[in-house]
Amino acid sequence: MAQVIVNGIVSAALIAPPAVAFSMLFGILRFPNFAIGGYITVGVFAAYAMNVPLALPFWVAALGATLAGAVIVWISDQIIFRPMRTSAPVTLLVVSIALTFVLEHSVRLIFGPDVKGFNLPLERPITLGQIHITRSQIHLIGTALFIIVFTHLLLTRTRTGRAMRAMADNPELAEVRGIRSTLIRVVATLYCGALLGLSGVSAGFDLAIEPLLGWSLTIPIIAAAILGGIGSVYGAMLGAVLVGLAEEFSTLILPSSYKIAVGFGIIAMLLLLRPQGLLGQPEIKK
Amino acid sequence: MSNAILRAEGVYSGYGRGDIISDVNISVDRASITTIIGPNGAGKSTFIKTVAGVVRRRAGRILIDGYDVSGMSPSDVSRHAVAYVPQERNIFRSLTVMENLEMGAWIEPRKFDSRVARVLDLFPALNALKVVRAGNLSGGQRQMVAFGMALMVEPKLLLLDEPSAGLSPVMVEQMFAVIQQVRESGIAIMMVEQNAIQALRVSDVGAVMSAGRVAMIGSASELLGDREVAELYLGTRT
Amino acid sequence: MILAQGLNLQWGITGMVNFGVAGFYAIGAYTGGILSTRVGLPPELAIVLAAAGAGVVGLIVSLLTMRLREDYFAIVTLGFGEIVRLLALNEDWLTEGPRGLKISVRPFDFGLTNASYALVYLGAVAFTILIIYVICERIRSSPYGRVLRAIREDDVVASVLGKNIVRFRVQVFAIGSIFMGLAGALFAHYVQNISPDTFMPMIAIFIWMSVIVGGYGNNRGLLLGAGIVMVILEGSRFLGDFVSFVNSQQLASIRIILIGCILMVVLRFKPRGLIPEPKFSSPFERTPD
Amino acid sequence: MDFSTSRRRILTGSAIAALGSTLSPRLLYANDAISIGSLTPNTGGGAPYGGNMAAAIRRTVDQINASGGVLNRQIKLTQEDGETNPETATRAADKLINVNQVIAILGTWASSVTLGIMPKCQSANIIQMCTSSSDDIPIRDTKGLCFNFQILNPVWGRALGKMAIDRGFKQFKLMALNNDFTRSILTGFEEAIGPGRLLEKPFYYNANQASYKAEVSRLLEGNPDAVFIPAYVTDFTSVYKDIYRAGYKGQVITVTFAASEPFKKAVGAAADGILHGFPIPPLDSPAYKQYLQEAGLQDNGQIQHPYGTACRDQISVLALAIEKAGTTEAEAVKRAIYDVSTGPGKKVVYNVLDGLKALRAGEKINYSGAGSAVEFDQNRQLIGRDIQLYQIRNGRDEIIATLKVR
Repeated sequence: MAQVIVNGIVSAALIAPPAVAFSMLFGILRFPNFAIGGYITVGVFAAYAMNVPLALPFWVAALGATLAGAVIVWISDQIIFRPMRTSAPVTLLVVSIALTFVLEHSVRLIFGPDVKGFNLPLERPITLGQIHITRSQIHLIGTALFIIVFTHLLLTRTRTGRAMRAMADNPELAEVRGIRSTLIRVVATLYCGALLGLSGVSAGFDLAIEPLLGWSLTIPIIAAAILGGIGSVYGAMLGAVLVGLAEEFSTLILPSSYKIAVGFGIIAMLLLLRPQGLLGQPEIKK
Repeated sequence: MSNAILRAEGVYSGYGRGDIISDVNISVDRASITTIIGPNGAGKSTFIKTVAGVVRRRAGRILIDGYDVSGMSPSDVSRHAVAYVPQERNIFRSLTVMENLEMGAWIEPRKFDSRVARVLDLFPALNALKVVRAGNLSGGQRQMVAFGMALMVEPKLLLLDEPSAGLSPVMVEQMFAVIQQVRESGIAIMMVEQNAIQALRVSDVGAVMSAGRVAMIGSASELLGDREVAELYLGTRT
Repeated sequence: MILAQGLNLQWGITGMVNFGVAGFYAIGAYTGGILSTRVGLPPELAIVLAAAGAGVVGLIVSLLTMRLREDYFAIVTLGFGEIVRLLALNEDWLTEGPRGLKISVRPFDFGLTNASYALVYLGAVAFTILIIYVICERIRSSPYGRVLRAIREDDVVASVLGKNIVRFRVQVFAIGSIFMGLAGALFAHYVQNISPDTFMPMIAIFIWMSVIVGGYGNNRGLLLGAGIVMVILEGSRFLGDFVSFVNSQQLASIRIILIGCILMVVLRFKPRGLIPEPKFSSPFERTPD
Repeated sequence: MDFSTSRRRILTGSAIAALGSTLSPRLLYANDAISIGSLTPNTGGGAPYGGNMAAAIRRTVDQINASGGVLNRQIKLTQEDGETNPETATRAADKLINVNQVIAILGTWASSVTLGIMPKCQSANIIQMCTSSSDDIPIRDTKGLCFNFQILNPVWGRALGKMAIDRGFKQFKLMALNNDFTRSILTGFEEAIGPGRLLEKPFYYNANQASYKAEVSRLLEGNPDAVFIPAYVTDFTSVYKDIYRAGYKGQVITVTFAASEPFKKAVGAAADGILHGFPIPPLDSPAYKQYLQEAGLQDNGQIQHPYGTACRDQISVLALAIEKAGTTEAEAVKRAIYDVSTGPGKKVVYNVLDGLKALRAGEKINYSGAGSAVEFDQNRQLIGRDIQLYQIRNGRDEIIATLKVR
């Protein structure tokens, strides 16, 4: 039982940072960007390319993935989403799914479909009573916590961060007060891209590196973000923990082949019962 | 230059098909209060939004302090010392009161400290609420935040869309008192108001809009005294 | 194609975004297949019942989700489609799980040879499409249809008009679901072998492409859109016949990249589709109110 | 999409065919050439194999054409991607049959695809050659047109189960990827070990999950001696990482394609100790050595291109059978397939060119392939393949035992 909780938390560490990024992107770009899966895939393969074929140290590769993520999110926003910003959110949603196809299959075209791994040995766990956890899983959790706290500080302690929140909260008013949306957009896409690139590294580390990796993470990530309430950093973290635990615990009740449905189930229930999420603010009714 | 802070010349604008306002000509003097009244759908709010740059102007010119701002984005218009307070969604609900005020001084962050002191002077109630999320405030407190944030711009022209909407009668009194105080400090105000009589009482100039055009413009006292206006728009009988 | 019509009715006309197309399609296919093969009903009857079944499920889903914002609605319906697929995959006793349900009976079978059977089937399907096309056009141009489009344009306007939005939406969603179920049942009896893999969310994307490319709220544009999408999907297969310097695996990736790019370009530059719906201002432009 | 399946075939298909014939001179002599199609899993679950399957077919066709073709006619090969998805595959098969007018479709891999296109092939009298192992294949193939170059799953699973018991494991837990293929291997394994050795009912998991930890925890509960996990390489990689990280010290058993080279590269030294088994190509057969050469591979003692080799055999046997039959008519080719591949007392050939030469010289031949000896039973299934059990040691597969299936 204790092990199930640990597993849930490790899964949560994997999906929390991208959930934060999804949530922020949703706030600033104002549509659910399904391309997060594609961005994560780009991140993990950037890291792989540097770590294995180029034989660079793992931390350099992780840094490179972070950069690659930032650049790809920024570029795709510049050439695709920004020119379309007046379109309906649903149109953008469809476009983001198309973009996922393009990104994942471009990666596949370059690297081939085989599974890959980083140049890091697999570890045996540290055993504490009934619980097994590996050193690197602890690092994974640590990194996720660091990212959450860092993002929170960024959003509350810096001027640009506060402006990002203002824009996510009320874009028209932000514009009226002189906040230039273009600039905030650039900062937000770069930062979220960096988070997604880094998430790719964690995912490639925990799972198997292959082009469809990002797609398999998309639903839990979105579930966590919606669960936590769009725009809330700690909400996304809490959402990730709950989604992680729900998926792990579900296998005690349901056949494990239904696990994928759990994420969707959470999203549906929540949207129906409490659309603003657990820590989100309710929307103003006109 | 003239004494006008705002001059609108032959302005047309609207959403989608068709114009909502057409050929609007209004000029607002420095440190004056202008109130626009008129029936629902007359285009009052649209006109204010057009001045703020929120709604795109289709024809005509809008001059702020002699500069042509027509066609500029809202964030560029705001750089000409114009502060617009929408009727709804006029605060950042998830930000604290202080953060809201900070957004008001976004363009000139270095003047934040001096301005914030003046705004808190004007709305002493906000002192105790500095770190409270604006979304958790009462209606009257929110209106103070919205107003305060606009003043943080240190505007030459303040555009108010229904500032008294949803406030209790006591609060409405206070709001108009504050508006007069603001005018004393040299800021011109143009507002749209349903509370026409009260608004006109504090105003210098009144304009009546109807069907997208300015039907009548004159001194506020003139409008208050006009029988036709009173019957049609003020809901009073003389 | 029928799917696209159903979707067009739902989205194009009322602005509801259903990403669960694959789910309704699967319900239709499995219901039809199970009724005709397992229960032994005449296949024609099974197809009708399958359509009705999908309609009922559509009714329930829409009643539950009607109040959601459109992008949330899209996510929920996407989830619905996945859950249907998982049910088909895991409930072996009903659907034979991953090995797929084989359908031994054929509708409209009068002891014909294979080639002419295909033609008869094609004829039957074409006839169905014609009927559905007529129904859709009717709905679109009826006062009812105008209300639906008013709903799409603006929730507030419609409610001011005093129409019962929720009821209309639910009805339309159910009708659309019926069409999707019908499509599924017809498909199942045509290929005679259905498995859960057939109903990946990918389908929704292709159907979406048809609707979007053709121009939404527009039944004629839809025919064109479906045609174009099919040409792209199938035509890109022929690429390999002409381009020999890439292996077939790379080609497969290139195909999907191409499809994604085309979709993005169309949405970017022709957001209202190739044949825009006549006499309506673009609802894609958000009024800055 | 339903309608499109049929209508597209007629409308789009013919439109593009018309377009194609004006653009491509190759289609102009289509009447003269023998048209053959391949439908390999270039994307989707079979993606790790599809590439070299398609390439093997292409290479062999090129060899045949370079040496003058079959029946003095060139072979026109059209290659499609089945995407390991029956729906796409059905549409692609439609195109192959109606537009390219193929006489045979080779290279289907997933059972769902082979079975999915079967109704179409049956009604058009098209020969199918596959490496699929669902026991439904011979049952649904009522016209006797589908030749299977893989042994059936339960046979394979039983063999592995038997080998596991031989190695002395007492308690097992079983988990499979939720897919017809891996599930029926699991069923065979379960039969072989019997209920007494099973700690818990076997269960299934889905691919493309964000985490497999819950499944792994459940699998390892009770600390069984050995766990058996038939899976594909992508999900097995994720699953195995979690097994290792959960500190499991028992024996992990799987199927060889899950523990393939990419897997070993991805998990590194941690892969040591895994047992895996597979129906193997005859490693010492000349045909297998020739295949390695053709594909430009080094003989490293490991199994390479398990399905690519079978695809070489498919196209070779088909070409030989056409030559033997003297026609492309399905009934005659079907009989000739037995003639050139099965039965004793004939000249054994290891590649298609030698075979064609021998046939033209009037000899009786028996093709022995790179993937198997290619001997069919009356259900068009392979009579047998060797199954080999390996253990990964120092990142390499070492042979532990070999079992002849018969």
